Amino acid sequence: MPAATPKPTESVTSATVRFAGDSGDGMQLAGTQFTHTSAIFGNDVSTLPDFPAEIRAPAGTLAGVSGFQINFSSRDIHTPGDRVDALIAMNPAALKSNLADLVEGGILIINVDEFTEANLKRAKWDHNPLEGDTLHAYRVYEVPITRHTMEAVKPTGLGAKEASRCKNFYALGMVFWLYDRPLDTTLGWIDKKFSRREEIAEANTLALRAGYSFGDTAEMFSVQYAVTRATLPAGTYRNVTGNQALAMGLVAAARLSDRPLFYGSYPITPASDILHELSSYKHFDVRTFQAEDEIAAVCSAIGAGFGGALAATGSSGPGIALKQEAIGLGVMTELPLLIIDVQRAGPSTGMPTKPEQTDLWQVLLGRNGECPLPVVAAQSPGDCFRTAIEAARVAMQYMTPVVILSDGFLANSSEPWKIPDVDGLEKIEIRHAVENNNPDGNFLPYLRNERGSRPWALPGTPGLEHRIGGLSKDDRTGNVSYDPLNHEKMIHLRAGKVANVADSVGPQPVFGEPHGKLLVISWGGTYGPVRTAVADAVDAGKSVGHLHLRWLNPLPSDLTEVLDSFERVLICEMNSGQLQLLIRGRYCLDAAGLHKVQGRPFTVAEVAERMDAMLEGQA
Amino acid sequence: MPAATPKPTESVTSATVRFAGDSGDGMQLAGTQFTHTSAIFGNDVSTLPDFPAEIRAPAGTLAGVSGFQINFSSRDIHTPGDRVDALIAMNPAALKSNLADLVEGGILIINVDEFTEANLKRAKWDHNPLEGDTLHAYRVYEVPITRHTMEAVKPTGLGAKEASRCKNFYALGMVFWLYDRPLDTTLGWIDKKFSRREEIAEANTLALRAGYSFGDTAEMFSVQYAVTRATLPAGTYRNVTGNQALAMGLVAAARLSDRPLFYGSYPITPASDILHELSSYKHFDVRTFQAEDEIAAVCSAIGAGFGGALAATGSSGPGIALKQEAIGLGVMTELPLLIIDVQRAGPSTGMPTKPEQTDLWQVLLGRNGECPLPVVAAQSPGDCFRTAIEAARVAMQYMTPVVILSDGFLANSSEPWKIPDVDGLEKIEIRHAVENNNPDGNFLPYLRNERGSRPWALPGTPGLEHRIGGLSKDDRTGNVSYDPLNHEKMIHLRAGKVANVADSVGPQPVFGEPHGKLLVISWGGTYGPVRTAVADAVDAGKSVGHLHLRWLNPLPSDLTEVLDSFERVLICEMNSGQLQLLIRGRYCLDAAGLHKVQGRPFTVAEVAERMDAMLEGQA
Amino acid sequence: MTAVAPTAKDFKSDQEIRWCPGCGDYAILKQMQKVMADLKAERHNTVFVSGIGCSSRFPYYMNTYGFHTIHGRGPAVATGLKVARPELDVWLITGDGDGLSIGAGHLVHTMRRNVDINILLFNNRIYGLTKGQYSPTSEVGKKTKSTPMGSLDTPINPLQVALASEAAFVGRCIDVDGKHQQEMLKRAAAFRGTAFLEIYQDCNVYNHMAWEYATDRKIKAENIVVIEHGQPLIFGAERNKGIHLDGLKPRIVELGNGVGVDDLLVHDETDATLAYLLTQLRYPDFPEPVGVFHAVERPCYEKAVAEQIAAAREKKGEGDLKALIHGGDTWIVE
Amino acid sequence: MTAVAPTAKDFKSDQEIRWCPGCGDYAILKQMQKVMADLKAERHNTVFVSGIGCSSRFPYYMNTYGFHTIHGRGPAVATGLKVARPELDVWLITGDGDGLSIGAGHLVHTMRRNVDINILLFNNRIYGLTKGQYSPTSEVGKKTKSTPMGSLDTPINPLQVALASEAAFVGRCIDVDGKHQQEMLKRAAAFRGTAFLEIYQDCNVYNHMAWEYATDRKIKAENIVVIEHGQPLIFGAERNKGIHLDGLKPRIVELGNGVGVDDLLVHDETDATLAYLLTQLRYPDFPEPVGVFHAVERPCYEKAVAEQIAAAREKKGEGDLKALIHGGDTWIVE
Ligand SMILES: Cc1ncc(C[n+]2csc(CCOP(=O)(O)OP(=O)(O)O)c2C)c(N)n1
Ligand SMILES: Cc1ncc(C[n+]2csc(CCOP(=O)(O)OP(=O)(O)O)c2C)c(N)n1
Ligand code: SF4
Ligand code: SF4
Ligand SMILES: [Mg+2]
Ligand SMILES: [Mg+2]
Repeated sequence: MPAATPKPTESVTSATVRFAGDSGDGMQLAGTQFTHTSAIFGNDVSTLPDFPAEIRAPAGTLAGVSGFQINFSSRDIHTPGDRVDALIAMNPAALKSNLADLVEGGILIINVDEFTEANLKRAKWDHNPLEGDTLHAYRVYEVPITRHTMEAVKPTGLGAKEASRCKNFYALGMVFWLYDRPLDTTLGWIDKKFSRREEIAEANTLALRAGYSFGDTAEMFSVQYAVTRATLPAGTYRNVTGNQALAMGLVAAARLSDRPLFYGSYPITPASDILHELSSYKHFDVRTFQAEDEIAAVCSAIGAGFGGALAATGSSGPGIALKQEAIGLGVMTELPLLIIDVQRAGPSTGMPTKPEQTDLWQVLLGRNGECPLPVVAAQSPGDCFRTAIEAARVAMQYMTPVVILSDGFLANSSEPWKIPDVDGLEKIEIRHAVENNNPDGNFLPYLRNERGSRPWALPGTPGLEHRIGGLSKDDRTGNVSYDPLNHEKMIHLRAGKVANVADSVGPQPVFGEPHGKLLVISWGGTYGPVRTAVADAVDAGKSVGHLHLRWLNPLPSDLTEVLDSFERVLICEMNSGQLQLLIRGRYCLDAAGLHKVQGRPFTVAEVAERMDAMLEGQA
Repeated sequence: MPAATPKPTESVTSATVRFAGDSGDGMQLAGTQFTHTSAIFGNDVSTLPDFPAEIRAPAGTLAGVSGFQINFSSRDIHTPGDRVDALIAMNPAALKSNLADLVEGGILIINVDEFTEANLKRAKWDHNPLEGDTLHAYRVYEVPITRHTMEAVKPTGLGAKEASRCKNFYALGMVFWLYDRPLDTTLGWIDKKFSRREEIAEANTLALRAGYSFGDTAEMFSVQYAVTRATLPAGTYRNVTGNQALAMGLVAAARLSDRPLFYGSYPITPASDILHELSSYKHFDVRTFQAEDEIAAVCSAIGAGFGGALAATGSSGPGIALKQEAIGLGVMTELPLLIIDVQRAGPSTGMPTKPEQTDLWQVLLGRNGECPLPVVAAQSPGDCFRTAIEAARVAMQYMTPVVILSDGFLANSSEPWKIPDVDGLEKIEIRHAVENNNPDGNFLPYLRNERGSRPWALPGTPGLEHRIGGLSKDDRTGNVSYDPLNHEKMIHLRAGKVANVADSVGPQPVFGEPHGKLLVISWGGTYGPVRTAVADAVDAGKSVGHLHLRWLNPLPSDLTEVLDSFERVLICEMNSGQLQLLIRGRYCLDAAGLHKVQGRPFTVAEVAERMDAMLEGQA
Repeated sequence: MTAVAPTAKDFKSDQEIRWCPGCGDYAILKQMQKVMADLKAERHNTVFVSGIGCSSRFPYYMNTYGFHTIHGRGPAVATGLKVARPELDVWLITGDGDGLSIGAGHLVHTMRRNVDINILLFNNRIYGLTKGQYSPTSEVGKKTKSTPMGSLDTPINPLQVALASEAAFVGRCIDVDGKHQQEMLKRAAAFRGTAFLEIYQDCNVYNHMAWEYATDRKIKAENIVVIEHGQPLIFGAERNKGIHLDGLKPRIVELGNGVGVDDLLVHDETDATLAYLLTQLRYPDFPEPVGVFHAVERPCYEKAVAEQIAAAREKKGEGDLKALIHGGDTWIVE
Repeated sequence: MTAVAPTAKDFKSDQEIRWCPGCGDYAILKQMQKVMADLKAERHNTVFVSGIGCSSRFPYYMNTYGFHTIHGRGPAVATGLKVARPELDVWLITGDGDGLSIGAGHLVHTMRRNVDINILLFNNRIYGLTKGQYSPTSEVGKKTKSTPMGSLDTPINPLQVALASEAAFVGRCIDVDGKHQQEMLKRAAAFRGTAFLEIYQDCNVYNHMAWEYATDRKIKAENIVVIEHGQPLIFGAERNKGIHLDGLKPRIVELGNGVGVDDLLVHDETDATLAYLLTQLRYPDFPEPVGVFHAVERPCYEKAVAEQIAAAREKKGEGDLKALIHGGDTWIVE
């Protein structure tokens, strides 16, 4: 190897890197390590994992490509990046399915060893892209990653198969060098992870260092990039995915309310991980129940809620559809219940691994009868934690099912999360009924308090025996009633109670300009790209504000004033305009919509472009 | 008995009569007979049966009261009448639960024989209403109906129990006399019905004639009422309930399209009768399938549709909620399917026997993913017939699931229906694919025609073998696809296809003023009271139009112009404003709403009052 | 609460009963209230859960806690409740439609899990509440509103389904046979694990006399055989008939003429194959067994859940929220 | 259509197969394509219906008509299709989760109706597609993503469920035993009525070797007994062991030393109790039977539907639309 020559370092505020290879190539691991290192280094980070729908698609095929994208920055960031600055393509299929996202002039590191005839065919290339001008727009680095890795790990004596498995660490090493990152976090991780298999630890270490050295010494790379530390709020941070944060949020809510957590669920992508996470928290008195189907899952939670647990159920679109009848029972019986919908692309089975926001109508309006319930949407992976707590508070204090919306993107991508101070979290005060509330006779299970909420009287409490069910019930006594006016009254009482939740939610602050030309509204996972685009616009002096709605029902009580403060309104959603219809209908306001229903998040550019068009009066 | 003295006859344009008694008292039968006679006599008629939720509630209780209301007129009518002109109360419970609907000064015929201590207690009267001034506002006729009946039927030698069963015919006879109706229709019916039990026929005949004579001869009634013939369009008429008409409409659609009818359903009030009706039409090659649940019901229909049948499934709110996931499969696979929702009061189990219009959101918006489908609502019992045919035509010609909305009121109430000319019904042209549509390779199951519809290629057709399913599919080939842009494109193609249905539906005519101060919009079963109220207003020279929307999706293409032609818009619905939200949202129009969620239809007066308030600018 | 022993009346709620006069449900309700009193059940610790159907109105009439849920889903609600609150005494009331049609899947899974609840399936071989369609237990050829030419589906045998679902306790009794029913309810109440009890119930309106052969005093002795653990299967008004086993084939034999009690099949509640065989004895070919077909104790689901939680706490210590959210790699920004 | 006899290749669709390398599903697919060719099946008259799961991708790979429906609902879709089109040859592919968890109710009811379809349940004792949660057939104590401390529910035996559902044909075979599997597929194909076949299938990724005892060449002869109608139950590498029945209790015996073939249990496909007993032979206590457990012909649902229609036409004449809508009392307005 030639001696290392010092290379020039170019400073950039942020960069987006994507590792792409076969599902067997360990790309998720490489990406996660890069994320950790960058986060610990002090950047703000946002990631986007992208794995195949199939468990193990045949090696080398397009269906089998697995990718992991990291956006890291010295500024506040909210998205994993629109386009990729550096792409690592471990085989022809990875190149084929990822190339379109690489910026012009971007860095393209290719593992040439895998560009065999057979692999090119598997990836459906009709020619070898390394020849000809397919890649002329990029800065291409052809590296024999497989061969280098094998050589590097030779000293460990590992077999060919295991040796070649280390090539993700080689690639990672190269990229560490390229972005001038320290190796120690990953080295530490390797030692810990493989403490029982030293030769593997050794091999991965060797590969990592070899990749790094290659960057350092080879003639190939002419420049190194530096992304300096971001100025993030002080605190302890960790990376967290949405599903992890949601699971921890549920545990926290159970603690804060001093209730056991019951989670009834049936596996479904991309919600299953919540069940998996929670099932390992048994020492928190978490009772997970893998039901026989989604209907049993929600019904078990309703039963647990009746019994006094903090009861939750989670699923994705098709499973939520199945739960709707039972959710109606929860609304009629006014029991606390959390329903988590990790949205995925539909309709029907759709694209199970891809995110969308197309379940808003379903959760708000998709039940028989007049059946309103509060709905809150998490805005980022870490935000899932506080969303779960907030939703639990509302469910128990207002005695109502509450829907928590997440999506496949929030669920699986991670961001550095400032760990909250546990002692600072507000308790959820729950007072179960223990005494008869009716001096004149039997306990009144539907006597309401100032919130409009009925008492949560638990079986096991002497003297409060009562019966509930899905038939229309008499005000106060809860007995079955077919009285027309009582029926209507109860519909209004339940709706009023849900509307009252707005008191707990409070007004929603506008980011950027408090009034002006354009208000951009987002909800759920569209927060990131919209916030970024609006921040850029505000920086550029444009008259734009951003309103992010966490609660979709009830809407903030000050929304009319906010809407009135802007000339125009744009609502960005990963659907065909579901919130848009509701806002237009409710406020009689000609709000425009930016829609994308492709099973992938907005890019910042897409939002910015539409904003600019509206500001310029062209749309 | 004293000799009959001729009584004066008062002419009225219309009258509303209600028979009310215990479920065992045969009130539905009395009501039906009165309806038939009035219809055959030549009145326009509208009815409202009202039976208890329980199969057989304990005799004499409020829960056991069964009622049947008939509005008959010498004019065009559309509702069973807001208030009752004459009430027949067969026992204290019937009096208690029906009295509020009797107009002041109305006729109140009471079977005094049943006003025993025990019965008064069962009906929760705290005093005997026959004493004191409870009934002072009405023209009360206390008749010992039970005793008279027993006496009248004595010649037949029937036992006490069977004899007293005839008292509904005695009551009917009285009311026939009161409204000057002929007895022959009912007499003929009795003869036919009880041809095998002569003594029963005889007894009922005696009771009927005795009741009639009592009216004629007793001193009690001082006046007889005459409601002359209406001028109805010429034709052959019959009475028909909504469920009957829907069942016949499905059979007709199957005939018109030359397809076998498959109906997969699970019993539920108030939709079960459609299953019952259809199961007796086997000689029409109707294949009914009572499934193990609603999910199996809709899935069996999807399978049958895939096989080439005209496939339908029917239920009510809770069952429709359960079907939503599978309906999404129907949308994704683009198969023809009819989904009938006979709406009932919700949420949850609610009030199963009572009507509402609270499932509009659910059927339009209540599925995971972007999942649009056409929705049509029947406006009257007889209209269910044509609605079924229209929906079937759209489903098969556009290859899409279609929802037919009815409600518990339309389903069970009847109206005279002008029987259409079978030979004049337009055929539903279906052309199944029989040849490969792709010169370059395999059959393309998702190649669309000018309607945007894909071919209906049936298993069994050589050379067209293909696979469908719920995963996102490639345009044209239908193969599984995870391509983001293809996914979005398919969403737009499916939505576009549904929008195209507007071409088949055509513009919607406005009744009354074509433009002016107030447009009243109705849908489904609210047609009757709204049309009546608007007709009255127009007669009174008010500037009002009525737009009745049969198709809720797509909305008529000329709706914008219609809405623009009026200063204000009022939308009347038996829910909290479901269509109102959609119209407001879609057209950005500040439409007002009149809402009633009591499990019972609007009265004409309720609509009129609100209209007047709006016309006077007070609302 | 009350020091005085409860009476059946204490278990009557204030709600008006809304079953048809003559409905078999009344008899069952009465026995249940009696049994509750006999067992000195605590009203506040007792919960009746049900689905939808005439039978499922049962909870409204018991002065305990109650939950009238939605069609077919009672088992799931009861499971959640029991897992959340193992100390409660949970009863599930269901019908042949509720439990075996729309709810069949839930019933199967509840039984295999062996959640400690008592399931009473009121079998009237008809859909009562929806006014008379055939049910999963209706005989082939049944003419109902939805099957005017007769139903086509072979009926399900609820007890076979229970056995195939690995139910730990499987029994059968009859609405009008109060004494035997009380015994069965008490056995079910005492059993730890899912106790599944089929109750023949007369729907007076839509399927009257469906169980006539088993309830009519004049003939029932010939058509019913009461099974008891360790006892031979003897039946008949004269108690002169019995069931003998030829290999795997049951046969009716008359006692006497060289045939003795020793030749008869002896019931063994622990033998699942025998239980299965007994479920196949059906009228009119055989007398139908009533009693406990099968009873074997095995771990209860909700207990095992609690044990795992205890074990996890043992091993990891009581969960520490701070530690949990600080898990994984963390770093500090200053 | 084609005059030439079809080959297995004719039944391969053009879709890329997306199962993990080494998945047992490949073997089943191959046998099916072979069997289709052997039976000279007509591609256009054959339909594969499935639910959701790895196994349920099967229809995409068969060059016939196919319908990949939604989770658990395949039986209902197949039923509707078969009732609408009795002349089609309908196969249903399902998994242990698809068919026995979310779809258990549908499976039960389809079997009791005896719709003439063939149901293949690929049992890998795990949820494959959702990446490894325990399934209704997973053994107690199974550690999976959702049960890190082990599962608690007693597994369901698919064949017991089938028998309790009155299934007319119940069989079992193994993914890697191609010859026997072909036989079973052919028996199922020939059977008129619902043919239920459980296939032991290896999930190479999440539950590899779950069936090792039944597939490992070195030991499988000891752990599997092939059952055939009229034949004694003999097994073992040396074929020196058999199953003997002590009353209702099966026992393993060694042949020789006075124990002969005549002492062994002889299989009888028509005896439901025997079939039930055989389903209870489970590893490691017994060798597990493979073959046809039970087969009795009874009327098929879709045929009976057609017969009722024919009878109605016979009686009432071909339906007359005009007469229908003119039914009831009519009157004329002029
Ligand atoms: C989702 C849903 N589907 C259908 C119904 C209508 N329904 C109520 S009870 C019932 C069947 C009742 O039969 P069974 O369980 O045998 O009870 P029974 O009335 O005979 O006691 C049906 C179909 C419903 N309430 N909910
Ligand atoms: C309504 C619904 N719930 C859940 C899922 C997620 N899901 C897909 S397949 C599956 C289980 C698959 O297990 P199995 O049937 O055993 O098939 P295998 O993958 O093992 O072949 C689940 C839970 C879904 N697709 N739809
Ligand atoms: S319909 Fe039948 S089951 Fe229902 S209450 Fe009446 S008699 Fe009882
Ligand atoms: S996950 Fe298991 S069952 Fe699914 S394809 Fe892979 S090996 Fe086969
Ligand atoms: Mg029943
Ligand atoms: Mg499986």
